[in-house]
Amino acid sequence: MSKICTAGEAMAIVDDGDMIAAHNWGISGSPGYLFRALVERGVKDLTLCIPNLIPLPEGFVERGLTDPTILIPQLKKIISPFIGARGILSSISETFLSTLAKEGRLEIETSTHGILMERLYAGAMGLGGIYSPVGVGTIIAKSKEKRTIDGVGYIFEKPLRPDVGLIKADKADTLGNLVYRGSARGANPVIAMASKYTIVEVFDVVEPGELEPEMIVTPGVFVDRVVRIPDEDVYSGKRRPELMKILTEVMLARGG
Amino acid sequence: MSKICTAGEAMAIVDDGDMIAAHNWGISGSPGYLFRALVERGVKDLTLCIPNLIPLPEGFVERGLTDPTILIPQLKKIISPFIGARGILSSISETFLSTLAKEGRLEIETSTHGILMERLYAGAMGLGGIYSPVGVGTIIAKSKEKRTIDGVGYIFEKPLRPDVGLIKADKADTLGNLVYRGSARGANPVIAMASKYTIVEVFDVVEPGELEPEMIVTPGVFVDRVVRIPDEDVYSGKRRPELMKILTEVMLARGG
Amino acid sequence: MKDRLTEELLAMRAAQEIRPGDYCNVGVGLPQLCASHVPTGAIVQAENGTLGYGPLVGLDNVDEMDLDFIDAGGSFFTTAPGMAFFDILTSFVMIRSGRLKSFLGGLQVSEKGDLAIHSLSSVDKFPQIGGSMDLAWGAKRLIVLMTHNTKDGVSKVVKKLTLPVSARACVDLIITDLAVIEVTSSGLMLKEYAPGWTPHEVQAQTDAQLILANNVKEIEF
Amino acid sequence: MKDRLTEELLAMRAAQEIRPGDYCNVGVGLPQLCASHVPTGAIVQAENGTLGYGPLVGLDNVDEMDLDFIDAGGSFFTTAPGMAFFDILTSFVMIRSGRLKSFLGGLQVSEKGDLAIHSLSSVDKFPQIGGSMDLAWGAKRLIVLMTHNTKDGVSKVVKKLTLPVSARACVDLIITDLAVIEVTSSGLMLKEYAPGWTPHEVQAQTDAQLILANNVKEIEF
Repeated sequence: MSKICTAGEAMAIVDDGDMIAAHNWGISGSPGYLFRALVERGVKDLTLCIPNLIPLPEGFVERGLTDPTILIPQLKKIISPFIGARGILSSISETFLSTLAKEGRLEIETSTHGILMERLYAGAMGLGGIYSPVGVGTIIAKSKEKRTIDGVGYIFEKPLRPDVGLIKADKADTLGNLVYRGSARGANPVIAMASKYTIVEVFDVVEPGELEPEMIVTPGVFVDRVVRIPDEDVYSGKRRPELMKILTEVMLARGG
Repeated sequence: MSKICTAGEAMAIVDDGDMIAAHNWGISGSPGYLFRALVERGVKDLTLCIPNLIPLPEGFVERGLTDPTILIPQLKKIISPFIGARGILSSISETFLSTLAKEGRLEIETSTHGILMERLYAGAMGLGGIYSPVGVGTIIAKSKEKRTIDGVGYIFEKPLRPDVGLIKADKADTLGNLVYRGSARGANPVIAMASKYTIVEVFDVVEPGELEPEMIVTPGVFVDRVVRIPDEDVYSGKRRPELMKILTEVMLARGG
Repeated sequence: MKDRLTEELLAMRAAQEIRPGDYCNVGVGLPQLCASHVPTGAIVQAENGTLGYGPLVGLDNVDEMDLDFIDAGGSFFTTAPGMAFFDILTSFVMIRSGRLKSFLGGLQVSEKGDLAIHSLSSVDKFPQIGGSMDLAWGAKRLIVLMTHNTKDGVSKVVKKLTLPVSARACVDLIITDLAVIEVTSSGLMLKEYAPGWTPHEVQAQTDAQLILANNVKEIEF
Repeated sequence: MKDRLTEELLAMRAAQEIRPGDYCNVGVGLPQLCASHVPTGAIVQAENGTLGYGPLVGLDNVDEMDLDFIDAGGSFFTTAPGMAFFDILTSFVMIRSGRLKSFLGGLQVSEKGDLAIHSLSSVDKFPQIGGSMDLAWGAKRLIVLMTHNTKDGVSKVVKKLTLPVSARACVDLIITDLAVIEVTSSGLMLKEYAPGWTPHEVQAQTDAQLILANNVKEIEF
């Protein structure tokens, strides 16, 4: 009955063909530890909903950090507003993506950050669809229903209801209540609400009552499994100063 | 440029015919101080969106407290899931409402709590409409477009974009960032997001930096005017213990 | 006339449907009585924005009353470790996303699990729907608590609703002061009956046709 | 050839559009340079979830870098009194609800204020739209910053877009390294031109027809 488990145990819920949602906007707030566990789970034909699919710059992967591009071999489809990054998409991932996309084995659905968020929200709320104002007449609208309401053009967007949400928070209590830190909050709260099953990786697990009730951003009802990142892992809370040092070095090396 | 002002000054924005949104679910979190100011403003033909329109039980009004029924003479329409209360709708308000409704001078639009919330959210997000699953085949669906999507029935709900949102928070900083307390949070955050102009009443105003950035529920961008309830007013922070005493007396008198 | 379950006993039986780890919402009225019988490890939601609050304030602890700690029915609650506050939009995401067991009152339930919870007259006068239609639609499992018959003896468990529908095909389990009835794809299945009654006697009080469960038995507490 | 505005000067001119009390979003690229010229009392939003953050971390204060404090472009920011954190859903409510002045880059702007911000080729390969279409649609006022011409000298201020549209009739003001142009219902109005240039010379670099503002003048800093 406890929600606390290992990443491996939590991943047992993921099946071939599932729709997965995860956050990515830089390292912070992106569930890198769970991405590794999902690779180990070895399932295939996944659909990934993710605000960005941005590979880590040089200097990070060598140090054991991962980015969501490690999931690519397991994907059949990506729904994302942003894939790659200005100049830092590693040649390996780029070749991989292009090849898959060209061969029609990997479907890529373009979106915008706002549309992805509203589709996840619509899924959480049980809506059948929404008329969204963004992207009318653009590539986003391609083969979508159009409608004019009160003189304004809209396109029909369908809800997203991922089978499994992989999220990251700063701390959880044993009931699954979550708090985040800074811009690491990201899309994690809406992914937790929209997903049928939510797995969170956290730096720390505390007892109920240790998180101020006003500060809880994701109430435990949206969280099914809580995975504490082991202290020895590069993603752990203990090793954050080290991670910070790597970042500083990379930044200084790049000259800002 | 400061957002801090008196209730009277803030109310100058309200015009005849405006759509107003406010929270009501008991005394706590409902902007009673601003309701009085809106009465003084004297505008008419307002539409009021409110989760509940519940009059205060006997013993409160006599002590200077108000409830949203004082707005009734200024309304042409109410959009609400719940009007009245089990046995405590004062005979005055009840007569008033019935008369107005019967004479066709006051239109009442039935909704549900979930639908009201999602319509406000849709307004905030700029959507043209949503397909909502609740109320299919019921009084809620009357004269609304129906649609079956992937085998499930939905009704078309239109967004609500109130001209003015009247909300209540525990504390504001001078930038309009807000924190709430307990169940007083209510519909206040979504009303702030959905309204074109948001006025908040608060117990206290503090300097920027005094509210922990992680705890801010409504960021200041959604708040146009901040009204600190004067210490002498029955709604003030200073007089809360007194209010609590009244409540306790009423509760004990009712026998629980 | 034989005894029917008291409201308290009905609520006790209903609370047996709550398991540790469950998140549930107990509607205003009869269902609210379940709140005092929730097992340890289950968590109650108030749709006005709290999860996991403590016991309600009674006349013996009025000093613990806090103006800002009220449940959906307007009762004051005490705090509990691990409780969380949120706004009503988030609350209805919770309700709609199928993560809550819901306990609602009812005026009628049909063979297909259609629920009537609002009488036409009250709806016509002023809307008093609140969040019940959302709770009925979104529930992971919907349990309806009601008396088996109206004061005039008319069955509330019916072939077809005669009152306006609040939500179609939504009820999973009906618990009345006479019976526990499951809504199945083949119809209403009588699983338990009030102590001292027989399935036959329960059927006699019921408009809808009841199928007897294999292991039909007396309600236990 | 006459001098055009440097990127820094272009950003400085654009920042004049920000008034104390404004909430604004500065897009990745050229608009980001405005951030260092925001007047006191104006507040910058990062669409990944922060409002009112402090100056960016530079090479001289790397020790202030915090892994969890990054803006939309991935730069680290310092804290500031009154800043607020929120999730990306709330961030896009903010963006869509018309409360922000947006500064975006652009590839082309048309006479009607249509904006092209993504080239067809990059969109075809991998989507890199991000939040720009939301920012363009939802802006209280949309200011586009771009060079007046491509590297090959082709005008980016055009009669009709030749690149795929990102959002229609959304641009309010165009600020280029040659001119400040307002999108009005009667067409594009030249309000200011780069020091040393004449309106006639700006028109010669422009595909779209420019209307001269009554008080057309040199850009001042």
